[in-house]
Amino acid sequence: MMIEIRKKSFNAYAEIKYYLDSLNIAGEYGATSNFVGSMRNFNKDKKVTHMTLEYYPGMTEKYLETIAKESIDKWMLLDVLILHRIGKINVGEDIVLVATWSAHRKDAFESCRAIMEQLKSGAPFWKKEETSAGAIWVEKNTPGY
Amino acid sequence: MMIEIRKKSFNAYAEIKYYLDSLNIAGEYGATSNFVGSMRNFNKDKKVTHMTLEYYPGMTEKYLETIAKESIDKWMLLDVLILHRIGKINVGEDIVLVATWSAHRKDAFESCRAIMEQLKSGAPFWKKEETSAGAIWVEKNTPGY
Amino acid sequence: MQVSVKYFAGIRELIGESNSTINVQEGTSVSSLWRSIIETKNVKFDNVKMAVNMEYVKSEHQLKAGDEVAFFPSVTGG
Amino acid sequence: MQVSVKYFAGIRELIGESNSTINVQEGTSVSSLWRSIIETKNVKFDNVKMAVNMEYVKSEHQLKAGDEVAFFPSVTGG
Repeated sequence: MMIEIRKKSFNAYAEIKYYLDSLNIAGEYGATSNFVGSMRNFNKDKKVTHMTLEYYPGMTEKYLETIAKESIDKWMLLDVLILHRIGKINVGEDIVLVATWSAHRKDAFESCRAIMEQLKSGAPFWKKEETSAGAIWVEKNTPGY
Repeated sequence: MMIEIRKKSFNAYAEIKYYLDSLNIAGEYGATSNFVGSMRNFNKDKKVTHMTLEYYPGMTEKYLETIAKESIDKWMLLDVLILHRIGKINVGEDIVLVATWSAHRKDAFESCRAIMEQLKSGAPFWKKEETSAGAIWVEKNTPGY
Repeated sequence: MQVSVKYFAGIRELIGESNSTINVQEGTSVSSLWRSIIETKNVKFDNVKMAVNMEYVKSEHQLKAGDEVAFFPSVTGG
Repeated sequence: MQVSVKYFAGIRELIGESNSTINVQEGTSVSSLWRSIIETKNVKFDNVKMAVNMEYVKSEHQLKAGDEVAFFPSVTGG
């Protein structure tokens, strides 16, 4: 299990590959589900140029660790990776990556999605977008189920 | 949209990255959902060493194209990638990769899962496993919802 | 009239060939073609899947001259 | 007794500082601390989230000496 808050930009696929290679679980997992959240150039019809992501050092990591551990127990996962950007983020860059490894696809799919929903609804991160209408704090994440 | 049946082994993450780089949609998508199916070293308690995947040239591609196109319409996807191995596959190798790109996570998650379920239930592929109990055709895929 | 027939996976092994050209009567259904094949070969297979011209069809689907007919077991990809 | 208080995002900007140490009475609830803060600063913020020692708490949660209290808006990560 790895939880990381990253200040520098990352490529989601290089990160998953690198982490998976370190695990040595080939042959044990049959299903991997990944979600990658990336920065769009618009939000509710406003043009966005970049944004700044703030977090709560200590609580954010703790919160993510809790949801990862609970998912491992609930879905019998072999492993979980959560990686989240902070700081200045440009359009097109990856913001979040969640990967879950399991024997079966149902567990992989469901756990990956549940982790994302919990992250969106509770993990202490805040986005301030630089838009054509000035800098504004994003108000609320919408539930994705 | 890309549908490919591949005889040689592939690394799922290198493939997604390579395909995504060719798309030029950075800033348009906010959500990517990927599923990777990989070969396990056991199936129903039998040890598996490798397997052979047979397909129906022509019909398999046609079937996958249809489910990909229907998904693009249904979930308003920006793009879809489906890559599937055939031939001899060793333990730990990737068998299938599905990637969907969308503005929002609900669409990405749901479409990726739906494509996998349709692929599992209808795409003309057949697995023959080499197990400790001899070579046997896998009988049936179990629904994963 | 003639149709071309393909067999896959366990059914290919059961029939002992991967394809053949078969003479059928006008209006023959895909399932009656299957019954005549397994009677001729004296074999048995439960839960066969049928496709005509690369589309799944129901057992009562009527064949036309030149059709490509396929018989195969439940699929197990992914 | 003393508690340390942290503010994040829009609330940090509203309050004008990111953290402070505040004296509160024994048994003060986290929401009454918040009310006294916004009254002192003469500001208003709907739907504040509250955490004590890095765990979400309900508004009636009672503070203890040395607690780390955090006030922040709805989260918007991912």
